[in-house]
Amino acid sequence: MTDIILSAQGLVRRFTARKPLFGTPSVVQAVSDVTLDVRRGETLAIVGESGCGKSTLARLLTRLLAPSEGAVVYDGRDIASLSDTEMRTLRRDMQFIFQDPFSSLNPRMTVGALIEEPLRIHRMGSAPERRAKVADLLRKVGLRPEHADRFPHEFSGGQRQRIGIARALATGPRIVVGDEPVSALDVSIQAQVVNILEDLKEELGLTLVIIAHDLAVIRHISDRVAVMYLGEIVELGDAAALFEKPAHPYTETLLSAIPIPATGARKARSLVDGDPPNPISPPPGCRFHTRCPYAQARCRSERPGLRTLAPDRQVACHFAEDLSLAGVDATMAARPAAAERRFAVYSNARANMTGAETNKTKLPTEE
Amino acid sequence: MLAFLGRRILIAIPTVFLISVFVFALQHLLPGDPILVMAGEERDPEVIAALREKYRMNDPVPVQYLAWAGNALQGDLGISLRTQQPVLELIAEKLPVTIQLAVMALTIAILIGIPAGVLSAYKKGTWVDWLANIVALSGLSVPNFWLGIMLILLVSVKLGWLPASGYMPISEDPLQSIRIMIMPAFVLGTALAATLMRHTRSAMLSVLKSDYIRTARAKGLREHIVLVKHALRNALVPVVTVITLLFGELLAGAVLTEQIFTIPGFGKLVVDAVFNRDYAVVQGIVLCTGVAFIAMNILADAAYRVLNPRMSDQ
Amino acid sequence: MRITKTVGLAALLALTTGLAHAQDLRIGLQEDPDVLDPDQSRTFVGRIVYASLCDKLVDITPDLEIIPMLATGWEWSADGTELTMSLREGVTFHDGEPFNAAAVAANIDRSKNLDVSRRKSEVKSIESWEVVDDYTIRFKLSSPDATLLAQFADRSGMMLSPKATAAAGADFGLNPVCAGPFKFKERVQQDRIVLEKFADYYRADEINFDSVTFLPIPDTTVRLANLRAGDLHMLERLAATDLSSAEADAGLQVEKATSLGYQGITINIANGARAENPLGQSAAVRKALSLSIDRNALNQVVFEGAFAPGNQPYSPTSPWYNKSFPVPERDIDAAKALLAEAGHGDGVTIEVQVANNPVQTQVMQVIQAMAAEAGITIELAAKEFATLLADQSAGEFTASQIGWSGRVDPDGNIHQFMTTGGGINDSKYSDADMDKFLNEARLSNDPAVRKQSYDAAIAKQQEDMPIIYLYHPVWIWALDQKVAGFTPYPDGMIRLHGVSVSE
Amino acid sequence: MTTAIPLLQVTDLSIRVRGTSAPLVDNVSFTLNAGETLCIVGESGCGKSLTALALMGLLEGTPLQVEKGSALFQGVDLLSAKPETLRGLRGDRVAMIFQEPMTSLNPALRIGEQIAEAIREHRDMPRDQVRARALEMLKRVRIPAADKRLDEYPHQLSGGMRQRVMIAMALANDPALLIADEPTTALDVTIQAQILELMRSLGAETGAAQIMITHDLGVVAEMADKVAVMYAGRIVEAGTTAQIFDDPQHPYTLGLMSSMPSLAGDQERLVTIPGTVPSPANMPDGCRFAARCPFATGRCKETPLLQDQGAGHRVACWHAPVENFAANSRDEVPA
Amino acid sequence: MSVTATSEIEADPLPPRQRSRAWAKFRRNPSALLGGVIVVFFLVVALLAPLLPVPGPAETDWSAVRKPPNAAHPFGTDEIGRDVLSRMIWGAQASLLAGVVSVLIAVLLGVPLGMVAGYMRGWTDAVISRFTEALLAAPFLILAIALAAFLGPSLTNAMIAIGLSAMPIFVRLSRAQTLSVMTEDYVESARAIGIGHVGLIWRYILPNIFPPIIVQATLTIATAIIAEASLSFLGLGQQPPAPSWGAMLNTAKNFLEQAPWMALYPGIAIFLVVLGFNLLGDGLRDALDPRDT
Repeated sequence: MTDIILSAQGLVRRFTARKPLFGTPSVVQAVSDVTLDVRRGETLAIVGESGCGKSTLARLLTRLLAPSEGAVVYDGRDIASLSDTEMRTLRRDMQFIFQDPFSSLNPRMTVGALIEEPLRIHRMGSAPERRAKVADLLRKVGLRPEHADRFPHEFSGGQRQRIGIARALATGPRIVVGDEPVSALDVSIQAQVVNILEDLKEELGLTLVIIAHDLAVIRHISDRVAVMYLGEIVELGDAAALFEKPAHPYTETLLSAIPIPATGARKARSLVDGDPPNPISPPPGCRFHTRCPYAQARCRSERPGLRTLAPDRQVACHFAEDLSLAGVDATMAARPAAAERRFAVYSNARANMTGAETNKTKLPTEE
Repeated sequence: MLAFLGRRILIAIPTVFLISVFVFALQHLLPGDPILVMAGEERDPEVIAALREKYRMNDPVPVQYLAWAGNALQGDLGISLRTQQPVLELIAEKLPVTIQLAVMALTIAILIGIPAGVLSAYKKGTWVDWLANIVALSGLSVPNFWLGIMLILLVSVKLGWLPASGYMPISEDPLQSIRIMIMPAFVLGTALAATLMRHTRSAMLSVLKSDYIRTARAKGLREHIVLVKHALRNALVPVVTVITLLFGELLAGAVLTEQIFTIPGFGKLVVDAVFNRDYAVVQGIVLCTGVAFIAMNILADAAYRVLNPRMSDQ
Repeated sequence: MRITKTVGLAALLALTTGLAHAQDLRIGLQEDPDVLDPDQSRTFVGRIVYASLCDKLVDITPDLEIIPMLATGWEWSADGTELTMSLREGVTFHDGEPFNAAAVAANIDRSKNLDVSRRKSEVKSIESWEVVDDYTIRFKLSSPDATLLAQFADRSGMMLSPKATAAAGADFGLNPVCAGPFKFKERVQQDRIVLEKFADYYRADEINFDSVTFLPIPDTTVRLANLRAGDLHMLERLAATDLSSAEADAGLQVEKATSLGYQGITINIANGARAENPLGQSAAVRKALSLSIDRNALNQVVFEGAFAPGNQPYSPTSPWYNKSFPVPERDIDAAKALLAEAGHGDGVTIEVQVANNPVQTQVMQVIQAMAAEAGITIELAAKEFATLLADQSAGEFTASQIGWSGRVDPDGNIHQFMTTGGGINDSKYSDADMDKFLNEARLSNDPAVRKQSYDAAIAKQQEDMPIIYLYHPVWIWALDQKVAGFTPYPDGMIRLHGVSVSE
Repeated sequence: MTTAIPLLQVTDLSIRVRGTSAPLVDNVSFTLNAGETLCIVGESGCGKSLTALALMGLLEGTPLQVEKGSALFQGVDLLSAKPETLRGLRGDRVAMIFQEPMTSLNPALRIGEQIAEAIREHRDMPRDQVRARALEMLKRVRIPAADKRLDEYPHQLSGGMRQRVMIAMALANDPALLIADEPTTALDVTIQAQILELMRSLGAETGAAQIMITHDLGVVAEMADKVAVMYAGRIVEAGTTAQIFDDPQHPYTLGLMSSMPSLAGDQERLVTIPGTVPSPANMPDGCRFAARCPFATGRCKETPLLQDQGAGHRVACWHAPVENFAANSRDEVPA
Repeated sequence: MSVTATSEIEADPLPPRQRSRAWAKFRRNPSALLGGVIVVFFLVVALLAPLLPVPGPAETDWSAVRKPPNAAHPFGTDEIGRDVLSRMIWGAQASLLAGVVSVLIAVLLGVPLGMVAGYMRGWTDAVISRFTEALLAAPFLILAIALAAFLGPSLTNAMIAIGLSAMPIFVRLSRAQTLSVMTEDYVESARAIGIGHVGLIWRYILPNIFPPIIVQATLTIATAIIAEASLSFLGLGQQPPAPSWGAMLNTAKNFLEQAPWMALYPGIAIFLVVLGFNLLGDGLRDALDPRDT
């Protein structure tokens, strides 16, 4: 469990936002000084609001972007130091799933060619073997081998995302980084994809790094959670513990803002006012202090580093020990017993349906 | 904005340099010897030698280029081989002519193209749209030199309504000047009108699809306000860019138009200069049009920024 | 203050130009003249402008007789090496400078010695000159030169103000100052050249216009349309194909004169490696080509019969025409026989370069079709004129369709083309007899003696045929019916003395 | 409640693409009383936005057309009224805000002008009063430094601020009905909470009835008095918020809720709905959910009507409540 | 291999096969079809020219010079007695060839340059972009005239001149398209699976920038045909006696009054074929436009 598969060390990534004719260009530090270990076999979620740098971090971890500073160590090697060829070879082990199922598949390639491509690039297997593997992958993600000669536009969003997953898994990677893999999907489709991801992870012994902003999804699939704010990790810890008892005020803010789909649940409220500050000129001291309800003088001047609060819990707040922050109350979402029974009926029926599915052809869609 | 202009101008410098090298090289690669033509029918060897000396034709081409470029930087573009007039003077003389033609053509194009484009977009899929499109495509498809000679044949020769050719400075007799220029301007303007109409139409179509148009309608605004204040205003941003960029097309079109209507402008000057191998004139003109083209490009970008509040404070 | 002044000035200007406009003669030219310096210019249209701008020492009659102009009389020494001219008194240049022997001397000096003078070859024979008195000048020649007087009837004889040439040097053309009926007012390149009446002109009474405007309009159709629309009073070089319609137009009159020049095919006989082909090597093949051409049909098809078919450097109506060699009828059989005789019985293929203007290419296309029937395949290489000329002078051609604008003196149409080392002998044709005939013709001022020499030369030319002559253009002027007093000249010039427009 | 004349009564609204067979919105009916908030919930493509646009008369100029139905609002049928009448109502009595705050404001016009023109169009007011009203509205939606913002362009504002501007614009003429189409979907969760809070309080302040369109059941639970669940163009279940959340009847509603992971994190696997939403071109006959429904039988080839299951809780399913059906049908289905 | 993962979700039914949407859209567009028909008609005429029952294009008849349309010569005869119809038919070859070949030149040179510029960025891009800008700054026709004069008047050289002058459009377009494709997620996803440069360019960028280039090429053929006609009109294109429409107009303008048919028919032919290509290009643009489906 403490086996580290991938490790980020002091990662910094800067972007030039605007380059005037004279003078210094303004720079956005999208990721600033992130240090993070990914453990073999776990699902690590990185969560935060838009613009917090989580997608940049995901790309840094897989060297789709080169870091401005810091290192990403995979299997003891800094991947930034690898040559292009070595890096390409490494991509067999390290794969990426994209957010938008509509734009992340080359519209001019058939589904079969798309899924086969990683195998072909890495010269894995003969052509017939690869075709068999494609068929197998398609079945694994709930599609049919006959789908291989179709083009992506013939599929729905959820199906496309499954194609993206099949493609990412083709080379048998050890670690998969997903950038918002389910956020573009409707709830019912999202659930299907989440299940596939979890099943495949288990079956193939994958390590998953999932970027997301939907806290419920994160709670559901992740073992550990890293919370990001303005390019920094502000809290990192075991998912259940972190949701139950956040240690950083920003985590609390996030959790409190989620509307709960149940009657009588607490009204969603935002503990903070206004928008996050401009990342070009982040505030001094603690970056959250401008919006933090608990901010004190020290927060405005002194920047809190990420420190270990408890085993498996790191936090970047001066007052983490002093604050008693509210987490998610599990009872809030409780349903009446009658409703629970009905859900159980649905669940059962659904399970039966699946069991019968292999023999059952499509139901009333004759036309 | 200043920084933006500064950067654009800095970037333009190598382009201008490239243009001048390009033109110079091309000129000197052209077959045919202007000196032979200039020497007259007798082609006296002594005269030929003297002319070569005078126009520095015996120097290596790079030396000629440096000499030319050095003078050009000081505002001296040399003299015409054919008439010995200073090139700069020639250009100054021809420029107002072509500008008048261009402005009139552009005016015609704008007056036809933009309303037609708006109407066609608004009535998308109806016969109005269809008709406007067919007319616009016809405008694009008719070779303007052919249109020119057909118009001369019809309007000037058969009907005698308008002069077939010539030029009258607008300062001398404005009415006659416009009378003379209206037919060439129309010929030149048709293709531009078509281009403008198509751009306006597609800009309007994409603007009309945008969310803020729906917002405007949701506010209960009257349709003409939605169309003009909300849609056209935004659609004009790319259209204005297109207008400035049409400048190049305008110049190219002026070449043939001026040829047909014998208008003593830029285009005619350059064609005659190419045929006569009047190096200095060709160089001077292409350099000037090149610079003007780049200036128009910069202007287009600037206009885009001015018209588009999103860009203006960047 | 300044503004009102400027406005006033502008109004005045507008007023005066408005007045001038009323008696302005507008002439349509086929092209824009080059530099307006008689010592430097080379275009035909330039000479048309000079006819109103610069008077010459002598002029010609429509019958090509040389008559006094600025020179009132002349006399040859017995050996033909001295020419003494007496000059008109009381003539002034446009800048007020007097015209006299010293001015003539300065002009001849400029024609001979200005480094970029195009007139050098024309006055080459003048070795020195002597100002005898204010109104007499004597030229000493290196050898007798029968052509000299005719040169004085053209640009070499045009008198420029010595003060202006001294001041402007080679830039004289930007503001020419002469002694003609009109003085230079302004020029807008490719648009117009405006001359205004010179009040002190010595024949001012013959001039009926306050100004004359030359408008270059290259397109013949447009030129004619402008004339019809009343925007022009006259135009030069009406297209032959427009002749019938212009003649039929009651509002127009048409004048014609057969030109001094010709169009032909110059053949590379010995100008470098490209001469190595049947056409260059065999006079029989050249004759076959000439015989395959139906010159009358060519004239009919391309020029509606308006031009003059020809086979010599002089038109059949010229006194210098050798009547022993009439324009040949087309004879395909004879042409084929000649080809067979030359060992090309199964035909030859030749390349002919032609200037890429519509009329010349049309001429060559007709010839191409005609020659094909005699077994001569012509491949056309259309080139821009500048390229054509460069290639021709460099010997980069097999045959070249090119013409000559013609000279008053017969020498000018043949000597430089046919003599060994002749200035524009691009055929590099060389024949001792030909050289002898043509050089001898220069020595005598007796037309009968010269005629003998030219007859002999033409007989030789018909034998060797380095140039195949095709036709002689006819100058066609179209004028508004209101224009009176215009006389056509074979040199194609427009002389405005005595011309008037009735309102 | 039942005695009062409803503010809006929609009956049998059907919308289809001109010239095609299956309606994209099929026989949608609901009522809305003054001051109430109705949430229409469903996944993408279920017709919820179309319903809203149809009520606003904003389908004109699109290939879509209202096939039948009526929508009585304060005595006017929104679906058959003359365009000019509708235009007078829009932005005045009925206002709408949209999903994309980034693109729903005209980029070339200042914020103040965009609010002001909505006021000018419907109110005869002097210029300075209009401006004052615009400023007041900006303050009411709690935009900081409102007087400065008035002269700014939309691109100078953040997404959350723009959505506030949209709300200010919509409420400028005190509408009786506010339609909000996914107003917070494009926003971050903390901003979403702010906007929802704002809409709740403004709704209470102004008394405007609201129709909120959303796909997020959390938002529904937070905002709604009444809920309509739409699937493939039809309302499959409707009722009060409590009825929907505490007594969900339709298999689709059940599936939707099962698909949502819980913040409490107590589920092993998500129970999903199989398959995908049918495309408009291939709308199945009968119950449109049948192909994905674990309870589907042959009877589902007939279209189930929306039937009252008591207390106004309406469900369109032959087998509701499903526990009875499941118990009864166990024998029917051969193992 | 275990099937636990797949057991839970059933395989989706095959989605209904969607035939190429582009073709379907194209077929529904009457003006695009009209454009196609016009273009095909002229192509067929040009290709079948040797087989058609007309006199040779260079066959002269001295007795029928500039005769108006009649039974023997439906379009009349030209200035040296050749059949105008026949020359129109053979001229179609020259015009279409000029249009297609010059655009081919422009595409073959411009697209790789633009792709390299967009792909490599940095100074390569700067050099190519400056070069393109310089080319663009010299107006199309002036550049073409200069090039045609430089290369000597002939159809081949006119095609080269037009091709070179039209090249910058394709450099710009393919550069812009490459840049925009490069920002697409699928390119990043290709990098994520470890694709090399060649594979990325060949399988991802090229196929995806192709539709707009096809559209632009079709529209540029229209422009190129006019450009060829313009150059021929100035005497810099097709050389006699071979016919091209522009060259025919060049001659015809001298006979406007006596023989207007000489100008009329080639002018109409140019108009029609250019209109055809424009309609076709517009149709393709609409059909290939991914924005509205």
